[in-house]
Amino acid sequence: MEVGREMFIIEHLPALVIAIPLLAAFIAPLLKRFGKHAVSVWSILNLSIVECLVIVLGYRVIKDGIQSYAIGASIPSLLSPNGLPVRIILEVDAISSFMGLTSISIILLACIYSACFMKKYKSVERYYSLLLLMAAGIMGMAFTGDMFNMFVFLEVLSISSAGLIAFYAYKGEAIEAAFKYLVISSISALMVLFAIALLYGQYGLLNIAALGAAFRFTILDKIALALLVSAFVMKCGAVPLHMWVADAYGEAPAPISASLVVASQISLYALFRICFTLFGLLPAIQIIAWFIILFGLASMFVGVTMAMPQKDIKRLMAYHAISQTGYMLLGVGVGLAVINDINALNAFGIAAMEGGIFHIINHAMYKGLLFLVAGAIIYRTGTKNLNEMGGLGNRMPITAVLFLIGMLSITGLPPFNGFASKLIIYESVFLFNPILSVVAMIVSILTLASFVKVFYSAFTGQEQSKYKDVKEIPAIMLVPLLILAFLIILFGLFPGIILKLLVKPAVQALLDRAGYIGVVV
Amino acid sequence: MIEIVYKIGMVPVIAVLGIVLGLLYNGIDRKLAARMQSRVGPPIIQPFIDIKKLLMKESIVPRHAIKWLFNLMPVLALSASLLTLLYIPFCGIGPAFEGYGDLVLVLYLLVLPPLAITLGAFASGSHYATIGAQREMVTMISYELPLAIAIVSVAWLLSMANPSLPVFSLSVISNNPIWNFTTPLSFLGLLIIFIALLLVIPGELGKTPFDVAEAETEIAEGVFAEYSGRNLALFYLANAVRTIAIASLIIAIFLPWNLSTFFNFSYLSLLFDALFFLIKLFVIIFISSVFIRVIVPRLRITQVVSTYWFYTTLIALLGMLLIWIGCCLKG
Amino acid sequence: MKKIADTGNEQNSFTFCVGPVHPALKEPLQFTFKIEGERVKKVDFMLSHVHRGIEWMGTRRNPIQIIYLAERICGICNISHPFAFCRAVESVAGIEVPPRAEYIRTINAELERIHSHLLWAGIAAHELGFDSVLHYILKARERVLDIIEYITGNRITKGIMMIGGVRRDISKKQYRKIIEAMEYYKKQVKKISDILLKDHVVKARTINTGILSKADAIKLCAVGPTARASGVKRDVRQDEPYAAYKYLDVEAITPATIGKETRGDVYDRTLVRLAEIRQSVNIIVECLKSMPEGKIAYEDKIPKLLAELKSVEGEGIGRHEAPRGEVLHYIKLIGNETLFSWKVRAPTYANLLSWVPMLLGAQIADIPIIAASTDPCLSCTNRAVITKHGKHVVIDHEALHELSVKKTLALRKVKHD
Amino acid sequence: MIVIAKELVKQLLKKPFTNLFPAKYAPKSIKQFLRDAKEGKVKLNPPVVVPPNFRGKIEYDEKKCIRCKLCTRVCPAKALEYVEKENIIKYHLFRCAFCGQCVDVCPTGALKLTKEFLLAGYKKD
Amino acid sequence: MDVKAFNRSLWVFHVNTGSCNGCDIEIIAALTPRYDVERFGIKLVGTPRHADVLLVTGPVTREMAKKLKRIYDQVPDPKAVMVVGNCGSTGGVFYESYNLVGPVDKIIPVDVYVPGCPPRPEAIIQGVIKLWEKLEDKRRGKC
Ligand code: SF4
Ligand code: SF4
Ligand code: SF4
Ligand code: SF4
Ligand code: SF4
Ligand code: SF4
Ligand code: SF4
Ligand code: SF4
Repeated sequence: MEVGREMFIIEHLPALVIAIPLLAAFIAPLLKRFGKHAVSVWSILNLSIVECLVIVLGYRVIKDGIQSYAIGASIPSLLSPNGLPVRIILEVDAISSFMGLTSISIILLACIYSACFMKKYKSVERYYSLLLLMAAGIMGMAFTGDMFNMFVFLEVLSISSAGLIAFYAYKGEAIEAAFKYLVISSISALMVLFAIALLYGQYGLLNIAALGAAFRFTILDKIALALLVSAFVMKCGAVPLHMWVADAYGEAPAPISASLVVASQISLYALFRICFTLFGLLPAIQIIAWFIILFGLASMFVGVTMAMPQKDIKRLMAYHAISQTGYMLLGVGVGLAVINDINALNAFGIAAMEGGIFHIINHAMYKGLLFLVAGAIIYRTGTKNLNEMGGLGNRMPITAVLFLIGMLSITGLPPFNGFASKLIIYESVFLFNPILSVVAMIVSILTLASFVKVFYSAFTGQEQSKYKDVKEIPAIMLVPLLILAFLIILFGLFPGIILKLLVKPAVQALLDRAGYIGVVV
Repeated sequence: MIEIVYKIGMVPVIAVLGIVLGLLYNGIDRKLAARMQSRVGPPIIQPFIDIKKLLMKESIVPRHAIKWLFNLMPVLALSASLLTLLYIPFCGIGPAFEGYGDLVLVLYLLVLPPLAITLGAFASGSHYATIGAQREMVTMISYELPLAIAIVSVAWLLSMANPSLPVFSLSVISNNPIWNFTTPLSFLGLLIIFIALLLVIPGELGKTPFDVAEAETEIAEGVFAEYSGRNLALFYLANAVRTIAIASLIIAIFLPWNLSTFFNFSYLSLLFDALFFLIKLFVIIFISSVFIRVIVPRLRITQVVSTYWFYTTLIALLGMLLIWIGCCLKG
Repeated sequence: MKKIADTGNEQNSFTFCVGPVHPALKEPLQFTFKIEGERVKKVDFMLSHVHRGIEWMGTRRNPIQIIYLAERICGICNISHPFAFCRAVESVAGIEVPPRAEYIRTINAELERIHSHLLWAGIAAHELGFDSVLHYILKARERVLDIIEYITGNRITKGIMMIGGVRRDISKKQYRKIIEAMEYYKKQVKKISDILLKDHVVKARTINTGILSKADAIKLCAVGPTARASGVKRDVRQDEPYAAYKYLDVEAITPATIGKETRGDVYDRTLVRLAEIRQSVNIIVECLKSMPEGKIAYEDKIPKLLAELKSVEGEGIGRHEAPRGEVLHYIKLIGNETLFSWKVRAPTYANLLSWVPMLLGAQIADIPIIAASTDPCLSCTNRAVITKHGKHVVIDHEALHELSVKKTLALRKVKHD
Repeated sequence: MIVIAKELVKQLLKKPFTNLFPAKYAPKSIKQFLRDAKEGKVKLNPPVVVPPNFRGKIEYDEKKCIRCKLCTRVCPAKALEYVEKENIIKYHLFRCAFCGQCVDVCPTGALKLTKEFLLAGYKKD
Repeated sequence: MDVKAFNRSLWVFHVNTGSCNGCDIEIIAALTPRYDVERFGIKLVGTPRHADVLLVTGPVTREMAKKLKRIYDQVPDPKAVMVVGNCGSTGGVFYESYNLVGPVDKIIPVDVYVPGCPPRPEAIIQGVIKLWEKLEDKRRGKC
C-alpha cells in the first residue's frame, strides 16, 4: 500500500504539479475566515509541495528520460503504442522541468515575501488565489505536450496576471496597466489560437510531438509559425512589442513583478519549444532565428537605454528585464540559427544556447531579487520615485548589500551568476558574429551605469529627514531575499555544476527533437 | 597537488610584486613627467613614502557618509586590482589562476575598481565626490566600447586562424602571439587595434586628459575628495596595481614574446624574461600614460565621451574591418 | 556684492557651491551654481571674503606709507596701484614728474605686464588640467622676475614708485640684461603662442567657451584684455597717454588688430594677452633706447616731500592701464598729514559682472577656465562687508545708491569747510 | 600638441632648471643633515643669488642712530618703533614689509638693507 | 610614528585668508621648475582631507576666520600649520584694520612662520626645513 501510494504520486507527478495549485487557488478564498495568515500559509504550503514535486519530477526526467502523461488514461504514463494519442498529454523533458523548477521557486519565494508585504491589504485571499492560479498556468505551460492546452494555460496565466497587476485597484494606473496587459494578452492569445487552427486544419492534430512528426512545411505552416513567434515574442516582452512591460511590472505589487518575470520567461520557453520541436527542421528557420537574434539585440539595447532615464524604480527594473530577455533571445537565437549546421552547432551553437538557457534561471533569480529589494524600499519609504529616496544605506544596510548583489549580478560582474551565463554568451556568440558580443558587453556596462544611478539615488546621497526612522525590513521579507542572494552567489561560484546538472540537459532536450517526438509517436 | 600548492604560493608573491612594481612605476611616471617639465621631481621611491605616510594618518569618515560602504570600497578596489593581476601572465611567469574565459573575466575585474571608487564616492555624500562619481561612470561607459571591440577583434582574429582554440583564454593568447597569424592587411588592422587600446589606457587609469573624475581644479579631487588616510592609501595602491595589470594585459595580448624563446640562457632565462617584461611594461606605461598625460590638457566630460565613442571606436572598428578583410582574403 | 541670473526650470537641477576655498580659486570667493546635468543654469557669487579695509586704513596714514599699502592691495598688480595712486597725488599737488622717471615707471609697468600675463597663461593652463604648460610658462616667467628683482630689489613687491618719480634708477649695466631678457621673450612667447593657440585640444577647450559679446562687454563695463578680446578697443595707454606712453605710440590690441576674427571667448582672451606680452616687450626695448638722462624724482628728500604734501588740498584722480585693465584711484587731501578719502576701483572689480553671461550655459568643466579667463584676482575687489550685529544684511540697489549719495554729499561738504 | 611634445622631450634630455637649494631631495633626517652640513660633511646648495640692492632684513645700528624717528614716520607697517625706555628704535622683523623706505629716509645710515632673507622661525621675535 | 616618511611626503593645502596674492604667487613659484618642491615630496592637494600641512597666507579677515577654523578641523591628524608672509603672522601692513580678526595664530595653532612680504621661494623652502626639524623633535619623544 505504502509503495503503491508512492508510485501513485510519482506516476501522477506531472498532473499533480498543475492540479495542486489549481485546486489550492479555489480553496484559498474559503480559508479567509481563519484569518489572513491562514491564506498565506496555505499558499506557501501548497507551493512548497509543488516545488518538491517538481524537483522529484526533474530528478526522474534526468534519470529515466522524458516523462509523459496522458490525462485520464488507466496507466497514464503509457501511451497507445500505435495510432494517435487522443487524450490530453503532458510531456515533461529536461527543459520543461528546468522551466518549471525556475518558475515555481521564484513564485514560492515571492509568496513567502508576500506574507509580510501584502499584510496591510484587505482582499489578500484574492491575491493568493490569483497567485496560485498563476503558478498553475505557468506549470501547465511548462509541462503541456499539446498546443491547445498551451493556449488554455496561457489564458489562465494571462487572466491571473492581469488580476494581480490590477491588485492596487485604487490606483488608476494599475487598472490601466492591467488593461494594457489584457489587451496584449488577448491579441497574442488570438494569434496563438489562429495558428493552432491553421495547424489543426491541415493535420488534424494538436499534440506537439505528433505535429512535429507530421510536418510538411506548407505555406500555412509558415504563417502559423510567424503568428506563434510574434505572439510569444510579444508575451515575453521583447522589443519591439514591449510596451506593456514597464506598465505591468511597474504597477504590480513587487512580489508580482518578480513572478511576472518568470511568467514572461515561460512564454519564452513556449517560443523555443515551438521553434525547436515543432519547426526545427524547417529550412526557413534560419530567418526566424535571425529575427529572434535581432529582437534580442533590440531588446538589449532599447531596454537599457529606456531604463536609464526612468525615475520610478520598478519601471526602471522592468526595462532592464526587457534588456536581459534580449540576452536569452540572443543566445538561443544563435543556437537556432545554426541548428542545421552540425559543425557550427558543436563549435558554438550549443554553447550559445546553454548561455541563453542558463541566463533564464539566473535572470529569474537576480531580477526576482531586485524586484523584491525594490519592494522592500517601497515598503519602508512608501515611494517608488528615485528622486524622493536617498541616504537609505545607513538605515537599511542589509537591503543595500542585497541590492548590490543583484546589481552586480545583473551587470554580469564576477563572482555572481550573471557573469557565468553572460560569459558563455559572449564567448559563443562572437563566433557567429563578433559585433553581437560587443553589443552584449556594452549593454552590460550600460546596465551597470544605470544601476549605479539607482544605488546612488536610493542608498547614498543626502539623507532625507522623513526617512530618519526607517528600519531594516522584517525578517520574513528578508528570508526570500537572502535565499536568492545565496543562490546567486552559489550559481556564480560553481557555474560548472549548475551547467552540468540543469542547463546542459535542458539544452540537449531542446535539441533532441526526435526524442521528444519519439515518446508520443 | 604540487601545482596547486605552487599556485597558492604564487598568490602572495604576485600580490607583493604587483604592489611594489605598481608603486615603482608610479614613481618613475612622476619622475619622468617632472623631468619633461624641466623639474627634478620627487625621488622614484616617493610613492612608497606617500603610502607609508597615508597609512599612519587618520582616516576620517565624513558625517553624512554611509560608513560601511565608505570603508569597504577601498578594500574592494585593491582586492579587485590584485585579483586581476593574478589572472594575467606577469613578469615572465604564467598567470597564477587561469581558466576558461579568463580574458572576459579580466575585463570585468577591471571594471570593479572604478565601480568601487564610484560607490565609495557616492557613499561619502559630498557634492564634489558625487559629480566625480557620475563622471567616473560616464568615462567608464565611454572607454568600454572601444575596449570591447578591440578585445573581441583580437579573439576573433585568433579564432579565425585556429578555430579549435579557446580564444578567450589569456594563456592561449599569449602562447600564440597573434602577430603570427596575420596577413599584411590584418597586421595593419591589429596595429590599429593596438593603438586604440593604448588610447583606452589613460581613460582606464583616470589619467589626464581623461581624469575628469578627479579634476582638481574643477571638483577638488572629485571622487577622492572625502577620502583620507588608510582608505586613500588603499585607493592609491589599487590604482598602482591596476596600472600594472592593464599594461600586463596589453603585453600578454600584443607583446607576448619572451627572450627565452629566442635565446637560451638556461636557468637564467627566468631572470632575463622578467627583466624583458619590465622593459615592455615601461614602454607601454611610458607611451600610454606618461607621455599622453603631459602633452594634452584635460578634456570636458562630453569630449571624453566623443573621443571614445566616436574617434577611438572608429579606429577600433577600422582595425576590426581590416582584420576581417585580411582573414577573408587569406581564407 | 551679489548678482543672480536665472534661466531654465528648477527640476532636475542641484545647487553646487564652489569656494570660498577651492583649488581653482587661489583666493576666497564663493560661487553658487545651479547645475542641470553638467550645465550651469544659474550663477551667483559672493565676494568680500578678503576685505581688509585698505581704503579706510588709508585715511590714517601719510601718502608715503600709502604707497606701500597700495602696493599690497594686490601682490600681482603691485606697480599698478602705487602708480595710479602716485598719479592721483601728483595731480592734486601739481607735481611734475621728471621724464627719465616717466620712462622708468613705464618700463616697470610693462615688466609687470609681462610677468602678470605669463602667470595668467600658466594658471589658465593649469585650470585646463595642462600642468606641463603651467611649468613651461612659469619657468619662462622666472626670467622676468629676475629682471624685476635686479632693478627693484624684490621679485614681487617692487617698491619702486614714489610720489613725483621713482626710487631707483636703471643703470647702463642693467640695460644689457634687460635687452637680453627681452630677446629671450620674443622667442619664448612665440613658442607659448604655438602651444596655447595652435594646439587642437586646447582649442577645443577654449574656442567658443565663455563668450562675452561686445555689447555685453560695454554694458557690463568690462575693462582690459577681457573687454578688448570682445572687440572693445579701449586702453588707457592709447586713449589718454600718460607717463612715457605719451612719447610712444601704443595701440589697444583686439583680435581684429592682429587680424583675427573676434568671438569674445577664452581663446580670444588668450590671444590678446599673448599679443600684449609682445607689445610690452617692444615698449620696453623702445623705452630703453629713447630714455633721456636726468633726475628720477621730483624730490628725493622724503621728509620734505611729506611736509609739502601736508599743505595740499583738493581731489585728484590717477589712472593706469594695469595688466587686467584700467585701475583708478581717487583721493582727497584736506591739508592733513593723512588722506581724507581714498577710493580704488580696480580692474577685476569692473570685470566681475562679465562672469555671468560667460558662465551661463557652460559646463562644470569649463567653470575654472572661464572664471580664470578674466584673470580675476580678488584681493582688490572686495568692497565692503555688510554686517549688522554680526549678521549679513543684503542691501538692495536703491538703498545702496542712497548711501552713496549721502557719502558723496558728505565728501563735498568737507571741501567747503 | 606636437610643439609641446617636442619642447618636453627636449627638456627631458636637458638638465632640469631647478635650483637645488638646500639639497636635491629631502634628507631622511633633517637634524642629522644639518649637523653634517655644519661639520662640512655635506654641502648645502646655495639659494639663487640675489642682486645687489636686494631688500632683505633691515639692520639697525644703534650707534649711528640719532633718534630722529623719521623712520617710524614713513614705515607703512609699524615695524619700527621707538622704545622710550631704552631709547632705541626697535625693529620687528615679523611686521616689516621689506620696502626699504626707512633706509632711504634715515639721515645717518643707521638702518641698512641686508641680503638676508631666510628668516623662518617658530616664534615671532 | 614614522616621522621620516611623514616629513618626506608633506601634502599641502593652501588657504588664502585675505592675502594680497603676493605670497600666493610665490608659493606657486615654489612649485614650478625653478624651485620645484615636489622633489621633497611636497604636493599641493585639492582638499583639506588629503593634506598634512595647511599653508596659510593673509591676515585673516572676519569672513575667513570661521572657514579657516573649519578647514583646519578637516585636515586629518597629524597635521602642521605654516604661515607664509608677514601679514599672516602679525597683520603686517594691514595691522590696524577693523575687519581683521587675525593674525592666523589667534585662530589656529601655528608651527612655523615664514617672514617676508612676500618671502622668496627659498625662504618658503627654509620654512619647510624648520617644519621638518620641529616635527622630528616633536615626534621623536612619541615613538
Ligand atoms: S576693497 Fe580692496 S582695497 Fe578696498 S579695503 Fe577692501 S580689500 Fe582693500
Ligand atoms: S565706506 Fe565702505 S569701503 Fe569705504 S572704508 Fe567704509 S566700509 Fe570700507
Ligand atoms: S586686478 Fe586687482 S587684484 Fe588683480 S592683479 Fe590687479 S590689482 Fe591685483
Ligand atoms: S551705481 Fe553703485 S549700486 Fe549702482 S550699479 Fe553701480 S556700483 Fe552698483
Ligand atoms: S550720484 Fe553721487 S553717489 Fe551716486 S554715483 Fe554719482 S557721485 Fe556717486
Ligand atoms: S623696510 Fe619698510 S616696513 Fe620694513 S621697517 Fe623699513 S619702512 Fe618699515
Ligand atoms: S631714521 Fe635713522 S637716525 Fe632717525 S631714528 Fe630712524 S634709524 Fe635713527
Ligand atoms: S605678506 Fe605681504 S606679500 Fe604676503 S600676502 Fe601679506 S601683504 Fe601680501
